[in-house]
Amino acid sequence: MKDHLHTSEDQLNLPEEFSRRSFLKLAGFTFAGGVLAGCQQSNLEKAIPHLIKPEELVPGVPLWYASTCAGCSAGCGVLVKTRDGRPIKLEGNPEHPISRGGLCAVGQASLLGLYDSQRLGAPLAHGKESTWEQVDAAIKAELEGIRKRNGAVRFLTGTITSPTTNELVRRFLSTFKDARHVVYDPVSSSALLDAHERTHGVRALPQFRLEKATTIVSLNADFLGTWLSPVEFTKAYRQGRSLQGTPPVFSYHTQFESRLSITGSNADERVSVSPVELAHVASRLLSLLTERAGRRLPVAVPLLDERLERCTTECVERLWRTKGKSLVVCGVNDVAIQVVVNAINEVLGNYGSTIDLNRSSYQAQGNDTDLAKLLDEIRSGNVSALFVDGVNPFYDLPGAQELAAACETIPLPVSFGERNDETAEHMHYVLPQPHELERWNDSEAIAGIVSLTQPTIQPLRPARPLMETISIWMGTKESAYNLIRAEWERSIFKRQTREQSFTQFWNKTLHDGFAIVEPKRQAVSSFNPAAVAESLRQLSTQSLQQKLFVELHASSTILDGRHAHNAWLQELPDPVTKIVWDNVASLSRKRAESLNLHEGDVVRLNREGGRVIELPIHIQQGHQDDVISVSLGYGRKGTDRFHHVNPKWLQAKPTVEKGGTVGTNAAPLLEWKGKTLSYFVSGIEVERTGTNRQIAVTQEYDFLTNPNLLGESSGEKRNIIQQASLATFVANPSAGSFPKPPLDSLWPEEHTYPGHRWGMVIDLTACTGCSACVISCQVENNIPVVGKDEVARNRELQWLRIDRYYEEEGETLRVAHQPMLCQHCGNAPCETVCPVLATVHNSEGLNQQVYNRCVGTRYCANNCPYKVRHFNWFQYPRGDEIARMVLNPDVTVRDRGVMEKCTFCVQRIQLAKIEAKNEGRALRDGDVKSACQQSCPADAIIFGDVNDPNSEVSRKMKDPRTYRVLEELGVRPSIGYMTLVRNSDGIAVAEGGMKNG
Amino acid sequence: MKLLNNRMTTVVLLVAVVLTMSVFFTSFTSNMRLPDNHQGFEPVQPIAYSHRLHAGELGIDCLHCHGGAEQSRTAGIPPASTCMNCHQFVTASILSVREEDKLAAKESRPPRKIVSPDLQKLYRAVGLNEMGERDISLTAEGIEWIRVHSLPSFVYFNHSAHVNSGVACQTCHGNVETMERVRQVSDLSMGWCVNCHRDANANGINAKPVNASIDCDACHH
Amino acid sequence: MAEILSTLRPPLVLGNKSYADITDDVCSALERKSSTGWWTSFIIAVGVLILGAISVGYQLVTGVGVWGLNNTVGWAFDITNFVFWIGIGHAGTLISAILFLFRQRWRTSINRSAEAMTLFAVICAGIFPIIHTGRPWFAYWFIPYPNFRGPLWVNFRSPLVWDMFAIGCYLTISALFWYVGLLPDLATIRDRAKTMWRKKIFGFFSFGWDGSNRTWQRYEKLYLLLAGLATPLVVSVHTIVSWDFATSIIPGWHTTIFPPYFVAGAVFSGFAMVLMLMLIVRKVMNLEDYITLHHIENMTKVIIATSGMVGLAYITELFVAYYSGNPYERFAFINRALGPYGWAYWLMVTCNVVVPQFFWWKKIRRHVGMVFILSIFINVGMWFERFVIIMTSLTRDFLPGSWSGFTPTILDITTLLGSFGLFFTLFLLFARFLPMIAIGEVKGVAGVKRATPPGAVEKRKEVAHEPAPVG
Amino acid sequence: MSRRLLVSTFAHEQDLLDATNTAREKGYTILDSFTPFAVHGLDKAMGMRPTRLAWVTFFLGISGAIAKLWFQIWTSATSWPVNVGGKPLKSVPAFVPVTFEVMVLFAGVGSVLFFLFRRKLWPGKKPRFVYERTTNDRFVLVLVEDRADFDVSEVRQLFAPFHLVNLEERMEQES
Repeated sequence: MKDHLHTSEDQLNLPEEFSRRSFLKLAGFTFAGGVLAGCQQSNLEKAIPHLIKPEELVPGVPLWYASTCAGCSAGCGVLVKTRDGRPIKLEGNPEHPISRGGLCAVGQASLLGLYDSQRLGAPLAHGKESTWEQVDAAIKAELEGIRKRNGAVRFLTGTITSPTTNELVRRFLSTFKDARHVVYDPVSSSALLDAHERTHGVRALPQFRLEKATTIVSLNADFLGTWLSPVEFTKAYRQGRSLQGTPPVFSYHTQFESRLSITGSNADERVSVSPVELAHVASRLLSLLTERAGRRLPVAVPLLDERLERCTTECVERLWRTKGKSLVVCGVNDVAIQVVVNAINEVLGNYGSTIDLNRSSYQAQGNDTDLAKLLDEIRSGNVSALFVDGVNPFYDLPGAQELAAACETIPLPVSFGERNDETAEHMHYVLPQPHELERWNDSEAIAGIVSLTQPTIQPLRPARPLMETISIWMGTKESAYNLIRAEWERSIFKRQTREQSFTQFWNKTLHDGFAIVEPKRQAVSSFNPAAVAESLRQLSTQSLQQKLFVELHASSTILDGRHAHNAWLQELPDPVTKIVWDNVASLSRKRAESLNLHEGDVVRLNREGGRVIELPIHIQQGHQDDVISVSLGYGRKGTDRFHHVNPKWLQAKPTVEKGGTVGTNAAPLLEWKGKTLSYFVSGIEVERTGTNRQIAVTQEYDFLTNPNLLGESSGEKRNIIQQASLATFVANPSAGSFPKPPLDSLWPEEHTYPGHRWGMVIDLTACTGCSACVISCQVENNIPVVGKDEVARNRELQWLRIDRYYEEEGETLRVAHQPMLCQHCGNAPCETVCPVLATVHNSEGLNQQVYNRCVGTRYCANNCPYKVRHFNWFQYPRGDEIARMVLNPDVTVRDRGVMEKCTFCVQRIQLAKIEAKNEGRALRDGDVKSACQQSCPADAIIFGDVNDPNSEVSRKMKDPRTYRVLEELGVRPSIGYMTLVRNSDGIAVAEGGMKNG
Repeated sequence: MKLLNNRMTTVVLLVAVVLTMSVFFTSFTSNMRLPDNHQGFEPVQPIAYSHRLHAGELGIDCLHCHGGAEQSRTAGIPPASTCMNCHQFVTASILSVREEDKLAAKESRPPRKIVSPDLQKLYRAVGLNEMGERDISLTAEGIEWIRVHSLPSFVYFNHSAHVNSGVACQTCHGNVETMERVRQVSDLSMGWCVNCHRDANANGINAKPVNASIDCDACHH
Repeated sequence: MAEILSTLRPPLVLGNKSYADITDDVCSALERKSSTGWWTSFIIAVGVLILGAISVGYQLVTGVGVWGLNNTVGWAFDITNFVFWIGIGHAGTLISAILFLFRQRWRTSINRSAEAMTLFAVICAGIFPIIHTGRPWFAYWFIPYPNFRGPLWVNFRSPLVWDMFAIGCYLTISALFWYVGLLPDLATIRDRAKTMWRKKIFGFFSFGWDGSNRTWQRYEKLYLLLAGLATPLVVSVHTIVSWDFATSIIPGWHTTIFPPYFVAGAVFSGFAMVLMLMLIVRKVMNLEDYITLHHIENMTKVIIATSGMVGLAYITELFVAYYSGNPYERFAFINRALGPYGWAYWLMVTCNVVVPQFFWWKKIRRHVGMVFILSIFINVGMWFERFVIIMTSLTRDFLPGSWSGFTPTILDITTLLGSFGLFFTLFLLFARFLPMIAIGEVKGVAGVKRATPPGAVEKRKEVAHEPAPVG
Repeated sequence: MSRRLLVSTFAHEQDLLDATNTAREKGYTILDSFTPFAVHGLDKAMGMRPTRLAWVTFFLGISGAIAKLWFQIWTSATSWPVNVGGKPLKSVPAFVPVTFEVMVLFAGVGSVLFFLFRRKLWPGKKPRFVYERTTNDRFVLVLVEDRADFDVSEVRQLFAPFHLVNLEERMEQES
């Protein structure tokens, strides 16, 4: 495998885009300079071929490698597209059982991390660059000493899904008397595991099978956003909500939550509750269900207020009706609630059907109890060696300062990581880790689903994976490749029977990227009701009287902060708030008014113990009044690297001040509730600072209804999103359709599309707004990052945006996500007005944008009813040479002053057509997948040839749900949208639409 | 007479103006070149590789070295290893070898190995010594060929599409097999591409009907 | 000529001048040293021009992003200025051409400077379509010239191409019209020139004009023809400019009323600008006898009329929007009046509809100061009219998700100022070096009495400086 | 051959008009008259034919329009037909504005050039007739002394009532 990756260094350090970037302007000026250009070539292009040409590698032809995504610990399968020896795109592996072809925004964007020139280039010893030999020698010596005096060795990591690494760590630690492997997740699900330890006697994270559930009740679990394994869940969620078949199998999803999450925005019924209410709702659900089951609870559960009582009883009805096919999940890191939730699922008999404890998940293994214990040990100073890998405790744990101080006493603190982060800077030794695309690795994210990670590029940094380091310290100098092979031969190979020889098994796995084997057996004991009683007692003690909470949650783009150095994700609008480059304190309008705060006012959140953070506030629809929610992951050290991510000019504001950070770290507010980390923090006082900070959002008006005279959104409603309730849909498949206006043309139909005609259908019922498509498009099409200031000026460049609309009807808030991209109109208004024929129609119905012909009058953008055209207002910086290696060589890098927009990934169309031609066959449906379609975890986007009657897209085009946005304008868009159907009976969403003249 | 003269002068003036304009225009269309029109570009390469010899006399197929042209966007410059396939044996022109043999025969000694100066460069490039023998101390350094045919970065020309639909290499590159040093024959202007496509659509390639797109995004994306 | 002499109408030229006086009055202005007044205003104008030039230069180097534009609002100050200046230009052509066709003799004393104003306004306007592009160095692609790209032509369906032709043609024709009118006067200056270089320069530019009646005959015809061509041209130009918006699809732009509405507005603003200039000129160049209150009054009357048309257009727009039943159109106008840019809308209405009503009072019509101030208001109003049209329609069109706002940057403002700098610089230079008043035409309408001195005496006086018979 | 000319100067257009009329009645050959501005009726008085400039303008305009309309149709429908916004290749209505502009341009520029050409005026040309005040306040009538019995005094008598300012004889320049 390795020698496939042999690539001449020159090619890596000399991206052709480099010259490409400077081209347009240069040409421009010489053109302007006149016609008297000489004969000889101005700057000679030196081309250097491979010296020894590996058979597979043809320059200019992409190679694909199956691998595993390391964006988070969910372990999705990816296909890595490499061109001329460098990865340029990650796409979901359709065969992979976890992600099934989907890949979230984080996964897509993790590619950029590879080309981060700020990754460590050499091991650090006491803050100074050193060599591996010296570092190894020093550490080994230290370890010897520790081994002799039986010092305590602690290995602190995040969730590690790699069986090999885990095994190696175990072996390594076993060579010490007092050694422990402590695992924690910065955004912890520990309570969920602990709860199962109490109720089922095994500390495991079950695998939730949303596809099997017809009733889903989520208590603050953002499973479509960031919770555990979003892609897997989204796929399953979609599967359980299909409109095919009569009657359609379409789950009913109730979301009890305190802030508006992506999951909540997709729920059929959304109940906003305060944390305390949440606890009580849980117990109430349990008590009502046990009553239904004809049993009684040992503890009396208090009644809820009228609103919640109604919701819960309805909820219980549904759950009971569908027991065995229902699922209750809870995202609160509180053992008591989790135990109660387990009890609920037990009563409903969901264990074994929608909850799988035998094929349990390893996607989150954090154990807060262990962590707490370790922290005590550190404070009391009896840890002699601390190894930190994959986590950043001095950043993502509360009270980082005193922790750091305590660490001074540790004789041997070592950290493994990509950069010199908050933790690393307190360590004696920092050992750089390679990027996942540079290394060998393996993963078992769900018991029995093992996948491999293989290097797809020659390492850009001389880093060394953890497993190799350990093996060196243990005296066996094995390469990661051998270690993994060995481990697989030892343990994993035996857990399957299909393949006879290990080599076959290995090669097949390597090719497919994954293999399915027997899960490790674990002793799951039957449900233990004893735990429930005292959990209920605990919950009932919580007083229902109102008080202010701060909810801390993972950022939906940079998660717990591990991706804070990723410009793509920093500029990816949050699917709900649409905020970029910042974290905010979100609160309800009511609360904001009571505090007399306005959008962007900076507040100080004081927590006793002098833990203070300052944040601008953001007024958020559907937010619970007693909760202020703050996203974790921001305020990472070194993010002032983005100071100049936006273009420099007279009135430009830097994205982040020099020495500052992007956003603010909210971790100091976290609090220990006993032995678990709590993400609901009470006892916070809010203080106005009087200052105001601009928040950069990509959507400024959030409603489908016109603003009325006072600017409130109570005006006429616009026909943009067709909506229907499941009930009305079942009655009439074209329910909620807008009036179809007569579309007569003054012109004769002169232009026919005899060959292909490309079209797209976007299913609004499927789309969750997760924004994976946005990043996928950005990577595929070389879309630059423009920085906070430019976004604030509404100059973001992402070709695909997701419009998020709110509809408020009294209590209930309805949210609709609508991906909006170039509609490739048949009668494109942009084309008629372009003076220089820079945007015209092609013979396959594409609306072409020819960058090199564009003069930049912006007339086309003005005349675009969808406003999906984006202009290069400046020469947007594209980072250093290394960062530029990520550019897709098949797509022109646009220069300043030209218009750009979605091209339906025309480069893919062209290549697919050429391939077909070369193989002498016709193009098949599915040969061309647009980047957005490929990555969509919800399969909401279908792209293809509308002229081909058998293509999926042409079938969808005929679907009664399909409509076109702004059809009445007669521009004949090539993109069809499918009615957004919600499993909410008889909601008159379709009515009240406007009649179009 | 005065009046007459005036008319004369005006006429003369007009004629002069018309002439100069037409001259300018013709010159503009004929030999004035736009920037990036490198027609006739013929750089000196680091190794004086002769296409005339290899492709012409020896009749080696273009695709033998530029195999990429069949499968890829780029035809590709062959790696030095491709050269070495033959040149690990062939170290000099047959004539000079014969010379050496004669000389050796005269001096009654075994003939020495002759290595032509350009092949010495090749050997150095792949990390052998001048005589083409292994030498651990040397490292491969590659050959910095100078690119002759280059298109603007916003143009995507795909070799495989053209080669596979029967376009002869010579159509664009001229009779390379007759060139000692490769020269850019066509002007590679957009008009040149488009008009060839139009022609192909009208008359097909070698009488075989083809669909040569003249959509912008066939080349610009 | 009788009707001019009749006492029913006030004389067009006051202080019963002789032909020589007229010549002297107009030409002496050019032969005197420039007044300090002229110098100060010139220095200010050039200063502002330089400011503008710097900001445009900076913009060309850095990118259009230095303006406050964004992805939703692709045009703002740039095109506003463009339309504004084109509009200004129109009054000049109207005065010189249309009034000529209608035999409005009072035009003669203002048409020269009005035409000059047209020329300079069109120059100011013409700059913006070029610099507003992202890559101005490719602006020449607007021109359909033979090329090596296939050949690749331009899109004759694009209003921007129409614009280019319209402005080009308009500039050329106005320039010709202006220069043809200038010919006899240049000859006059040449003939009375004292200094060597004056003789040479004006000799060169007067094309050897000698006042032969055979020339005059064709000249008159030519002038009439040019007037006849310029009249539909001026209407077509602003019609086409209005089509930039009217042929688009955006609510508030896509409306058939625009051509007449824009033309009326253009004349309206143009006259206001002419008034401003004339009021300054007649003071600075003391031409009160030629540009009389009578002229000023006439122009204010035109302003009342055009203001009425503009006002009517505003009301019609609102009604049509309501009556169309098209929700987007309807909202566009609600938003125009009550949305975030409502203030601009009401400013516009006040300046363009309310303010001109003052001209119903003769006192105000004949009060130089008042007229000056009111015409400034009108110009402000007309600039905002274009701003409102562009801004309100672009910021909030079809999909609420794409709505946005616009805040000008420093460079937006300096560029706008710069265009004024350019305009006044050019006009001041014109006032300094060329006759502000069409001497020939004014003589034609001055109504000079037939002189009756005893021929002999007259003759003897003449002989004194009679040139020696040639030949 | 060179002719003798009689140059008579007046101070008011009315005098010139009357003088010219009488001169024509008396059958004198009028070469030309020179005035500071266009004196109405003078053409008739001198018995000149009306100019045909209008026709030139007309034909130039028409030809410009036709040429441009053809060019637009040719470029967008023949030379390189492109599908622009689904509009037909020959979207004639859209071609009207430019056609009109070019028509005006041709007509305008054409007639000016034609005028200059016919009257033999060009930059830097020396004026044919030099009498410094004809561009200021003098009105000049030039008669040709082509008759054998041409008598200057007779003409002076004739013009006396018209406030004759000056009378002098000149030779027409040779060249």
